[in-house]
Amino acid sequence: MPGRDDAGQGAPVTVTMAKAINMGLRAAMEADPKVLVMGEDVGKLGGVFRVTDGLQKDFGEDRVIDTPLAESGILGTAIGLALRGYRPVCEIQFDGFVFPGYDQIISQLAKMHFRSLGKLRVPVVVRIPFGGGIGAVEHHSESPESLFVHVAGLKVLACSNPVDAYWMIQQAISTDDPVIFFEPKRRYWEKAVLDVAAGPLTPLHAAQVLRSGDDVTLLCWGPMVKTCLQAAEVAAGEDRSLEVIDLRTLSPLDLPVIFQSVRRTGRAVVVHESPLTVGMGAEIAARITEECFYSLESPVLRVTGFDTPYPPSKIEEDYLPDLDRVLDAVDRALAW
Amino acid sequence: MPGRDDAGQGAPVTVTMAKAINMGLRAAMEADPKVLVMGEDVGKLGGVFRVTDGLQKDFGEDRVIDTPLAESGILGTAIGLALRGYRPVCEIQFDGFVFPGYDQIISQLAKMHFRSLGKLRVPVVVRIPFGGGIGAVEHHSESPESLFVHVAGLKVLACSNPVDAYWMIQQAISTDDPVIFFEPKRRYWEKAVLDVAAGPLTPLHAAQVLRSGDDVTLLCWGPMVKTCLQAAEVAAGEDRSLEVIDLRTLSPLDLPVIFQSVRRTGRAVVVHESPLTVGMGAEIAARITEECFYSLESPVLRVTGFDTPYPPSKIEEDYLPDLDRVLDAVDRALAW
Amino acid sequence: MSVTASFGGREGRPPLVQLLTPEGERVEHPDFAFDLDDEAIKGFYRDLVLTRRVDFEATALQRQGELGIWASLLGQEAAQIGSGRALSAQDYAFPTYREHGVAWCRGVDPLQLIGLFRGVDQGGWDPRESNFHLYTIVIGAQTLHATGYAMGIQRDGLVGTGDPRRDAATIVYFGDGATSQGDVNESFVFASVYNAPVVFFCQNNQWAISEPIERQSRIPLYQRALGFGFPGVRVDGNDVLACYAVTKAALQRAREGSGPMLVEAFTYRMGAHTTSDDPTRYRLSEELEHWKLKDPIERVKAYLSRNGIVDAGFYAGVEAEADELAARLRAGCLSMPDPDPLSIFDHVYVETTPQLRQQREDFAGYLASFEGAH
Amino acid sequence: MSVTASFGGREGRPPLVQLLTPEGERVEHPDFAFDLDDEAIKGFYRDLVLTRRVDFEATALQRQGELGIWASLLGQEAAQIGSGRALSAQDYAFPTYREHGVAWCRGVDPLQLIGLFRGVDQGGWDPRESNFHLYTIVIGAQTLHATGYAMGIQRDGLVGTGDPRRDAATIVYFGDGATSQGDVNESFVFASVYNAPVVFFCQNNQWAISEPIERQSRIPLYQRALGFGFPGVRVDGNDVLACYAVTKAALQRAREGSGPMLVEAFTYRMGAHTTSDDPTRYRLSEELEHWKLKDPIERVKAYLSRNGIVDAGFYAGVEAEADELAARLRAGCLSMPDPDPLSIFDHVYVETTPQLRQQREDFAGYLASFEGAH
Ligand SMILES: Cc1ncc(C[n+]2csc(CCOP(=O)(O)OP(=O)(O)O)c2C)c(N)n1
Ligand SMILES: Cc1ncc(C[n+]2csc(CCOP(=O)(O)OP(=O)(O)O)c2C)c(N)n1
Ligand SMILES: [Mg+2]
Ligand SMILES: [Mg+2]
Repeated sequence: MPGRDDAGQGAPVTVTMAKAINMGLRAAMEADPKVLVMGEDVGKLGGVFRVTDGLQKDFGEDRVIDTPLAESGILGTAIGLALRGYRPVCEIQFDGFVFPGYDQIISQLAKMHFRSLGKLRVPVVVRIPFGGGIGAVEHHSESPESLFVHVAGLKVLACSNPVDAYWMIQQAISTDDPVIFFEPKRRYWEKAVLDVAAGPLTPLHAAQVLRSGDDVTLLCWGPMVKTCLQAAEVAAGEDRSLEVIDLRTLSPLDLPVIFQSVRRTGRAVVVHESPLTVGMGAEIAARITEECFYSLESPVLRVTGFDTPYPPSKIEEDYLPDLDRVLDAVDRALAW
Repeated sequence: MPGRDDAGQGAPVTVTMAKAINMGLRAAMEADPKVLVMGEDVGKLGGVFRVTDGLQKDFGEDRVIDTPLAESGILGTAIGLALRGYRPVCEIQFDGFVFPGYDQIISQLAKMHFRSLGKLRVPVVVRIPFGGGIGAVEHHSESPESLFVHVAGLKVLACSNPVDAYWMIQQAISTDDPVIFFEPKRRYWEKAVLDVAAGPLTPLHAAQVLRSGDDVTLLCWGPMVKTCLQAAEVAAGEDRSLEVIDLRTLSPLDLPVIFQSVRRTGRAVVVHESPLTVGMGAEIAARITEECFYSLESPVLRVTGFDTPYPPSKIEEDYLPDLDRVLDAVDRALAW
Repeated sequence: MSVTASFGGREGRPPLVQLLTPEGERVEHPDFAFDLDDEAIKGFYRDLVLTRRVDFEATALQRQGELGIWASLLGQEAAQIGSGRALSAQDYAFPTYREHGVAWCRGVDPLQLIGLFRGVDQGGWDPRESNFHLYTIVIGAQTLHATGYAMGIQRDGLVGTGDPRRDAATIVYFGDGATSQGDVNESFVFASVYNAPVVFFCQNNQWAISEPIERQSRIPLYQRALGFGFPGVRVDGNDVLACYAVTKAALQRAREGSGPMLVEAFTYRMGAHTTSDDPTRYRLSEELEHWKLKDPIERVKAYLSRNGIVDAGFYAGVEAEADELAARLRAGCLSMPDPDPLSIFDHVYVETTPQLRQQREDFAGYLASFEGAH
Repeated sequence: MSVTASFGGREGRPPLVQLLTPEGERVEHPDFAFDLDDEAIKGFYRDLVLTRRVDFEATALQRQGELGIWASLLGQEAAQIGSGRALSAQDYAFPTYREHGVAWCRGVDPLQLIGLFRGVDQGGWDPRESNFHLYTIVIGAQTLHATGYAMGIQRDGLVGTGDPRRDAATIVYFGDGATSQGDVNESFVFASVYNAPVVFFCQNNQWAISEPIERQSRIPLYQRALGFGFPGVRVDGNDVLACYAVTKAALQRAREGSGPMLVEAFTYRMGAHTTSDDPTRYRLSEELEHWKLKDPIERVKAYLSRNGIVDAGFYAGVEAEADELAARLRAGCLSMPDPDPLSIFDHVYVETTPQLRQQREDFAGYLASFEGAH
């Protein structure tokens, strides 16, 4: 299972998230010859983020496929390959470029199993580097997760750290349902110690309490996890005890973990990069309110991107939720 | 302004919603030579729902354009036409077929004005017959409104009756922002008396209280308005006073009207056909909870389609929210 | 056989591969030969007649309110039976919503098709058994699935092995209107670049609902393939022998590793687009009269009769079989149970989610609450 | 001029329109002639050099951390200047993200391009003034905009009037990779079906990031047009004279009402895809060495020098102008103010919404709260 170059046989290694996903892909490809990697520039280049680095060299062009520049084509042929028994892992180069292939995801990938009364399976994983914070130009910093979570038939994940990423990508690939796999691109270069021998600590569709606290629950995923952990750290200095939950799985949501926390804290703040309106925060807030109505001391607050396109990179930092905006919401929740 | 064939000069006429939209399109085309209608089968056939009936005969093939069978092409060329000063009204044949053109809507239509720092305008209207209830096969019964409301730069409307439809389509066409215009297809044949001389009673981005009540606020749009009005009628017989608000505008939402009502009733039920998770109901619930926290006697409840694809038509009635499910939610809200 | 891009001659009238004239005369073509005997043609005749009868019966059922809608294949039987019969067992076919004739060839019970249009399911047959995919309604989407599936066949090492029982290909059906979709053109790119064993079978029935072919292309559609670097050929879509021969050649070529080919079956939609459609709004009845003279079944009948291959008893036998089939379909349709409402929640996922399980339970409870009320 | 589908001869080596050899020799072509004088060529030289200098300076600024990214046009100057100079004032151009040379021809201040890549805006120029659309980053999307715009020109009655100051066309730029996108192929369908006055200008620089042209097509790209029923031609994309002549002919044809045409400018991306890219990972340096011999600027210089059209002073003058331009760009870039954070909320809509106004106010208040804290 473990990636062979760097991880050796089980020795813990310090890796970036990009490398961890690379190792996860490698492990999945070694474990199952039906696993394919496909997308634009995933071959020799190893992807623009180098997540597929070296895979074509080792697994060949038949398993690591540089595709024509056409997202609908990538996803549509991946569905065909899946129908033939393969397990394609498609890379979408940047979040903003998934939309030319949206139809194949929404109307085909998500519905094929249902349409066939369960006879057909299309275990396709769609990897999408997402979110802002890398100073990129337009379309390179989108957070479209709610556009997928709304769609029945898809499972949606977002990793936030190298260790999770390594395991989650493998778990996603072995899932028989289609999975949209969001990778927070500005965290690609964050490092952690990965012990592949330790095995996955967390089941796939489980949220994880990364920091316990009593006053307010912070709910986050992907790039915002680090932000929230930092906020909790700062808050601790001001004698505020924040619980930080990394949702990890956006569809399905791990609601019991969320409810349990909020019932205790009585206050929740959801933090995400994508625009406020009909974002994931809305769903989470609505669910919490329905389920924990009498436990709530304040409405669930949302710290999100604005209801605007991602702005040019020079003012992107103003768009992206940061530590201060999270703390501001925490203050508001506590003062309600 | 009024459609000439049937409406004469201002005499009130009984029309179906399909006819009312047809008249609205005609009026807009007469008022402004830059208005174009384009889509699949909109010419001689008059569209599969006959909404564009007779327009090509009267305005010619240059203004009522039968397009090649390609939704991205329709929307992309509409953007180009808008850049050249035209006001294209695109018909998407069925809700499920908008997705091949989703990218042009999300990444181009919605963002062109922003991207150009306000210099470019793309006043394109995208008409989408939406929702179930006509016994159709797959992809002909989708309710994708939240996939558009989430996207900054678009305005999103849903009409529910012939009179509104007549005015709203004209207001949408004269709007300089891109508009996604949802038409509830199972209400196309419902009739009402339209008095074109009366003028639009309601501004475009305003919700409308269709029935006043004190106990629970029902929030709905498009096809669900009739359902909710019926529910309110039945409830009245059981001494329950329901307020029914037709939202009409989904982006932006007319929040003051919603808040005002819920502050009074203390209870709200949002009703929509599309799946629950990250649907419009989530957003409306989250907003109400944030704004009316201390007025709420119960959490905002949601009566929606399930988190599944639209099922085959023989069991579609089970999927669609109906009067009983609305009343069931009202009971739950009151019993909270 | 030599199938080359030269079929795509661009000057003058587009060449049309024909092996059986509307009058029922066998003709030769330099590149494509019909390699079966008269027994096979009798079989085709039976296929054509039974398929048409399925179509008639389904249309009648729709008129009587038993189906939500029906998409008739009237006029396109030869294109579908000819191509469908050219498939090997191991080939995989991807249809649109109109391929009832191909379904027939693949052994799918027509009752399954009726079930779909009745609204009891979205495709009840097992594509893995019949190697016939579910109907795809979003125009063009299936062309990419077929291409991907063909790429899978390549990866399975089942192209060019020389073993005719192993080498496989896919065939994908689509209409003239579909050629305008991005997906179809992307599938041409992928198939060409990877040299995938896929046959693109376009039934140009000259209409996309109300839009004539001129709204999709200003040149014959088979020439589209030239722009992507693989051959295209136009075949008389009302000639079951030619459709068989050309498709077989194209499949053979694909299985051998020579890559994709576009077959344009030039035919005519003799009926409405679907039972919801009203073609009198947009086309002249003369056009239909003209095409009636080219009826795909009549010409086979003429061939069989003229050459004394069959007697009246044969026709009567097929007719009786058709009557029996129609009766079975009608009875089957009328006795088809509605699905269980709770099946809405089945198969959304291979592994369902807690939320969905909850929704199912809640809805079950809700439904049960009414039973008490009875 | 006769531009026919015959340019798309499918046998043998694809024909390449060339009017100036890499050695700087003028050559003739039966179908395309360069109709300007040496003064114009001097102007082209200046354009080429200044454009390259813009590119160098921007690349340097990026290396120094002043730009987020830069997409270099190195090697593609002739394709862009040749085609850009062929445009009439009333024509409208739709670029990708790499058309700095076309922008130059359209009078867009290069500082505006630098602003975009610096991240201060997403396109600061006014397309209505320059008839040069904003850069489009989603591959291929703009081909449909150009086609729609051309359909608008048709509706304005500005095709085939015979008045060269009124007749108009659009030109749309895209890369070899883009030809695989559904949108590009759909634009071919629309343009062909409506006979829209649009020139499809494909700069085949032989790479789409790391993918060689073989991953997009197995035949020369100009032949794609044949599949859609309009002519395609391959021009030497490093020959500014040929690019000018062919584009001008194509535009003229479009303006006259003869419909779309595909121009494939066969060129080479001499630099990295963008400053974020590392081409050593996927291509051999020999390839680059080979293409250096075909440099688009060197051959114009050779022509001018060899024929004694200019003296050293001319080159020095252009060089000085380039230095000045570079200095201005650098200074302009460094002094470019960051946008106001609150501008995030501007121009989301023509008519903003109450919610957005509220978000803006809230954020303004939030920002102000920090000012107090200083
Ligand atoms: C993406 C998409 N857009 C629109 C439709 C609606 N629609 C169904 S069939 C059809 C016409 C198809 O014409 P063609 O491809 O020629 O096939 P035919 O029906 O003639 O067999 C249209 C527009 C659809 N199913 N999918
Ligand atoms: C729809 C879409 N997918 C992916 C990308 C990422 N991307 C940017 S440029 C590029 C390669 C483009 O190649 P080509 O069309 O040949 O143009 P070139 O950059 O060579 O000028 C890719 C894949 C994108 N911008 N848009
Ligand atoms: Mg057709
Ligand atoms: Mg390129």
